[in-house]
Amino acid sequence: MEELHQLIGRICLDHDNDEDGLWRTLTETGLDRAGIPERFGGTGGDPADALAVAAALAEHGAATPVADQSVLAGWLAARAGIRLPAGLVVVAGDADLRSENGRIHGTARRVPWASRAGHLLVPVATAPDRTAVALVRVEQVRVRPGRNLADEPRDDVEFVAVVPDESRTVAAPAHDILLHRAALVRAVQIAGSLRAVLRMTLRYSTERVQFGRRLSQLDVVRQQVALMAGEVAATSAAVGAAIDQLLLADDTGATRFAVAAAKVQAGTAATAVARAAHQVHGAIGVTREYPLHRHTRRLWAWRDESGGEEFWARRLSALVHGADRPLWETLVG
Amino acid sequence: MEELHQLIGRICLDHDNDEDGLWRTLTETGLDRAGIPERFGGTGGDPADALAVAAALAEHGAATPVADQSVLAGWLAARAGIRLPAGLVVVAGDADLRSENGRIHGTARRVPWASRAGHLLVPVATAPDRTAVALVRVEQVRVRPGRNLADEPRDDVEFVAVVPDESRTVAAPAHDILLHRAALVRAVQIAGSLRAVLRMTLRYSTERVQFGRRLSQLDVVRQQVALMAGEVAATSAAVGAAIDQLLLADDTGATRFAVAAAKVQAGTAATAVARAAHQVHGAIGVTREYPLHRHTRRLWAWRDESGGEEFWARRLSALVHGADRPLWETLVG
Amino acid sequence: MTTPLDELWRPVAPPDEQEAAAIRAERVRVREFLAGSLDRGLFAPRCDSWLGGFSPEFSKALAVRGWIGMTWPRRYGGRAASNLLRQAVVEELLAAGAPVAAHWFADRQVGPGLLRYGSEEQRDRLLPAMARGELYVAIGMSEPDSGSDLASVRTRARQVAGGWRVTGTKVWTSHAHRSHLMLTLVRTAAPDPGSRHAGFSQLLVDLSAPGVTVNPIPYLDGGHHFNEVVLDDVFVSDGMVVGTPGQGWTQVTAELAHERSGPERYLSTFPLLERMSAALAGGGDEVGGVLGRAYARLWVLRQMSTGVARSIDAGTASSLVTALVKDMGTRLENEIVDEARRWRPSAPAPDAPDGYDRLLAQAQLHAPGFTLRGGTSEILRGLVARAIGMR
Amino acid sequence: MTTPLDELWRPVAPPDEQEAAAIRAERVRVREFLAGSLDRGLFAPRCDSWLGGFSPEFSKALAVRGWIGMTWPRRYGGRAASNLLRQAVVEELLAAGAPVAAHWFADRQVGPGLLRYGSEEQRDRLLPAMARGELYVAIGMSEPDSGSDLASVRTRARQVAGGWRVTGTKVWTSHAHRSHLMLTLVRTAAPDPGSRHAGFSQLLVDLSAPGVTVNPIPYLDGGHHFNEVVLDDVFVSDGMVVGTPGQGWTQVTAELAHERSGPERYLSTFPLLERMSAALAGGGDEVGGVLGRAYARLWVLRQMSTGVARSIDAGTASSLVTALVKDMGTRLENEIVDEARRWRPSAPAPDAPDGYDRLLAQAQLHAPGFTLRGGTSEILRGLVARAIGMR
Repeated sequence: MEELHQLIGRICLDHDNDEDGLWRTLTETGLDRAGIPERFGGTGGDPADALAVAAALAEHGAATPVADQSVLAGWLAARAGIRLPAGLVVVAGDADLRSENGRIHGTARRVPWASRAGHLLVPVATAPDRTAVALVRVEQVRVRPGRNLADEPRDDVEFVAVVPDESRTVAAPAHDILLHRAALVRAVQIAGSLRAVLRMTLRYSTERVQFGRRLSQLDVVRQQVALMAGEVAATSAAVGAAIDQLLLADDTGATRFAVAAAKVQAGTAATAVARAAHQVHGAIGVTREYPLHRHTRRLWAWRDESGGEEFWARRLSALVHGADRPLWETLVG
Repeated sequence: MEELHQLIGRICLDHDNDEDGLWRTLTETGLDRAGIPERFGGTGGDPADALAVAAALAEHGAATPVADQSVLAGWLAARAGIRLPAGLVVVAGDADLRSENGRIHGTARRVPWASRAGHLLVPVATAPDRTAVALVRVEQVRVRPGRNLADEPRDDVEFVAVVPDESRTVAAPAHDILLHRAALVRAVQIAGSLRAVLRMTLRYSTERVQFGRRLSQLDVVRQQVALMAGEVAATSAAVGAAIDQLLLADDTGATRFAVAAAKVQAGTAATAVARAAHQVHGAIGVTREYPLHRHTRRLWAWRDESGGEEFWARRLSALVHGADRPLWETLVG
Repeated sequence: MTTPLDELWRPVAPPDEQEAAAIRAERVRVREFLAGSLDRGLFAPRCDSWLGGFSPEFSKALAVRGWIGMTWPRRYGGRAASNLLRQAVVEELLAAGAPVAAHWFADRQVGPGLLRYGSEEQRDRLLPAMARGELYVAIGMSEPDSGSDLASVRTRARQVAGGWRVTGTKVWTSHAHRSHLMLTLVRTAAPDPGSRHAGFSQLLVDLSAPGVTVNPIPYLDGGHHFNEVVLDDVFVSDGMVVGTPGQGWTQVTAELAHERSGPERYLSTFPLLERMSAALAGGGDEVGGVLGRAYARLWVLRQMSTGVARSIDAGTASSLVTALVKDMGTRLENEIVDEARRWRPSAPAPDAPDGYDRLLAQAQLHAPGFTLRGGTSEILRGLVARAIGMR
Repeated sequence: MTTPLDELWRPVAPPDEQEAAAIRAERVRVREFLAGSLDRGLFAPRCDSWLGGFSPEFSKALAVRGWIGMTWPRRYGGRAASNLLRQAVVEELLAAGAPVAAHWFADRQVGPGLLRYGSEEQRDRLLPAMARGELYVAIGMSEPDSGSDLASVRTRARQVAGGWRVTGTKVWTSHAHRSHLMLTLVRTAAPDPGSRHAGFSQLLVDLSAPGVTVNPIPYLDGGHHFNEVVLDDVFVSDGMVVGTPGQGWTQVTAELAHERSGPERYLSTFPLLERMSAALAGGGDEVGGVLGRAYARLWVLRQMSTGVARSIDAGTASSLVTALVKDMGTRLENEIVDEARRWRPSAPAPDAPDGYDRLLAQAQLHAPGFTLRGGTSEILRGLVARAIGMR
């Protein structure tokens, strides 16, 4: 993992502020499809590998759709038995989508990176526990570009009687599983980004001198950074535990609990750490030039994506209160 | 006001840890019945006088029923045209109380100081906008003693076919007005107590030496005490504005808004200031001997009495959303 | 026994009925003007409009109605109104998210600064143009390495015939690229190790003068309001020195202290709160409680802030209370952002089709500045601690 | 490149399936025991039961089942269990609000301290009695003027034939009035201005020895668990010195660091959370969100705390992470009190007829201690800042 982290660090450094070049190198190295079995168009490995790539890219502040492809599209394709075509493939899911006589109608809102994709993988519920997974060329749909707070593409995709290139049915309510995976992806990315923010703030505080002392010598700053460290450590621990749980079993109550808790923790930490980091940095931190915003704007965006703290906290509550055992036993798992 | 404050300070000092002596002196000086017109058994003045006495007593950490008598029982008696008998009189109100053929039934819960009272003033709704106010001797009811977090009496009072000594009907839903007055009393007391906690914490921090420095020289402590100062100042301002508003008009929307906002502020401050004060004081602050708990336990109790922050915040929201004008205009009043 | 603490709860008398009625009437005038402007599409309500909403047209329209420089004497184009009345007008404008950035610094601090320290000639020449909403003034205090520590300012002014030559660099200067003058803190004497605060002066630099270069410092979202202003041997005539050379530190400190507790310290996110209030009004008791807490806090801060305005009118203003209002107000501004996110699923984006999401995006992107500008929260609390006697 | 920060997110391998199964089985045993004890009325669940719930009977019942000193070697009455298994047992006991105060300090820190630093004779003699739940040990660290600053401890031990004579006063000593021994930090050499931490030693003082006076320090609600222990020329034999004279500071620091991240740092108010969870379960989505956040935080802290237990077993424990767990855990304990108040009208009182009100009263009255005991939050954050390289 340490080597992977360093490799990705080097790649990101080589392509600083060069999204296209970065994407090219990532596809050439196959890092964009880690964790996807080879027979489905990937480069092999398990979800933990794909998530490690996602975390490292986030930690290096890279703008890339890698995680959305490798962890989400890759998993859905494998689950449905579809081989991913070349180019970028992302999932376009939305409760608004429906299938009529094999044609897809409706609008998927705020689809990550749709405007950059060649193909979309489209899950459409056909029955309460059956999902059709369709592969659609991006030329077949209308994409209205949008963006999140970090200027990453979040595009509305309109389907009008689209006949997919390929469609396979999965015997599961795919939306729900995807939702948990998507939340875990964002939590993992947040964890990576938080680590970068902490490093950056620590470095700044030990270099910046004000009123004749380094910021890192001021007790008030020390307290703030220590609080940040707590949130960062907690998020890393939460995400690590959720991944361990996912590797153990894809879709149990314990996995759902762990993913939900990890996303709540990640969102909570994103808010607190971004605020403290800006407070310690002062004015320099809000400039376009200084790299802090590459992370804090993503933290502000990612905490809301795939369900914010409130959404997942309510799910946790429902898991606890829907279980036939005491709170404590559900918590312990 | 300054002289009143000093007078009460002297009285409290004379009767430190001597509740009975304190009460005797307060009744002898008539301070227990400030703000009640003389013809209703008081010593005259307006509600602001009674509230100033309440604030000063709270600031000096005194355990006394003065405010419950002078501001609440006094106002209700005057409103109903009942002359308060000698001895302690407090209001025993509860939605559970009902009047049948002139006899009172039901239980009033957690009545402040009932077990110390000679008489109870009992408002019972007889119609949506009519309230019977009855004067009842405490021998006529059953009192089950209880206490709040500060060990002040909060007693359940049971009425079984009680025939009051006197009963007068008021053409108003007295409960609601009383509720606002009661909230203002507790907010005023909280404001006084907060001032004492701030003084005490400031003094302690400038005297206590740790790691070779006074606590007041440590930035972390300075930040905490500054935050306390903000909450204390805000609560004093809120309570002052609410009293100004009350003197202007007893029961308008603006008065209700001000009282509700003041109680929300007072409760919020109580929590924050008590926590910070204990944190600055360390272990000495949690001992029975050190006087901090005389205030913090009352703050913890009073914030919940006559409606906590949540209760009054919801009321505020209802006032805003029930008004036929924009939020901003309601806020400005 | 009086202690410094008493300043925290010194009661301020409410305005009398006549003044209260005048304030109500003025509020109504402002509201009518704003409603009309909105109808005619003259502005879109936005968060943080005193920094982000720059509109010379709007400023001139306000000036015509007497809402710029309103506390200044009539002979300088003002209305000799009370600070309390100005406060009411500013509140109305900010609560509506109206674009007031163009004249903001001239109205809030440069004009009052000239009235306190400026020469008669300066007042005569500059204040009327400011009050007409035509003359905009930026503030040049911070420097690349100074941050909150203004005493480390290094921009130097060296005396020459008829004036001064100024060299140095100012940063974080809002709207310098569209302002006419910059009130600039400079060193007019070499640093004195024995007295960190000696040797400073305030000059009004003409931003169109030779030697002035204004470079944008793009904000984190790419927006442009901050600038770096490079002064390369810029000539400033003696007539543009504000106050007494060498007294710059005292002047700046007074300027900062008095401008801390205005409504811009608690209303930057009010347009979001209003939107939230409308969107969530039917959302159940729990959400009602959340909104009610924000209303309560805002109401309290308004009491404190108007109390300061009244005490400025009475000549008894407390820099202790102003620091508290700013600290608490800017915390509330942040809390509103947090609650707005929490209680409604949102996808904030600057160009979101939904107004809630758009206001939330503005508020979040600007939020880091709330607790930094005008003295960081930590510095303010340090001031408070000192003022109440912590040594 | 590795930095001190990496310690913050070093992954800890989860237990293997065999160990996981053993832990699950042990949890079931504890739950069955607790259910039976509750049925028989042996205890009433309470908040902060590790300080407030003193029951020799209950401690002995736990001991019989192997739940005291369980990580200690078998020859001293232990079970040679992993820290992870102990952690699971302690979690179950605290979550149930069971009275574990009597044996608490012996089990948590005195036993492990003796295993690290004690003599073979001490271990042989003392550990089995502790593991039987019969020998209770108080902790004598703080002094009237020392507070968090242990280096200012003034209790002196002077060497005499066969041992030491100890004179001084210890305060905040929980349960000294019903404990047998007190692990006492003393000066065995005069203060050395060059080395603040030199010259300390740890002694086990027999609390029934001549010269020992235990005076209650009533808690703010009148309760009695704190004591002042006055030592007046008390004889302590050489055999009761723990570790090396002069090394007391190192020993105490290690003791504090390792005992910081246990479940008692996040479960003190769990009985209240459980009650709240049951009472508010049907209370709408908003309240569900509030509860869910608390569950999430608790789950996260459990991951961190069990991670520390696993790393202690692996010999790689980080005092950085333990400090963080304590700081975050005790904040959560307080937040639970705040939320419990917020979402249900309450009238908390120690003798309230309603269980929710009663637990809330216990939690609120004990809350001030959460963020003070075992190192204040501010001190912990200072440790964290230093550990991650802030100089």
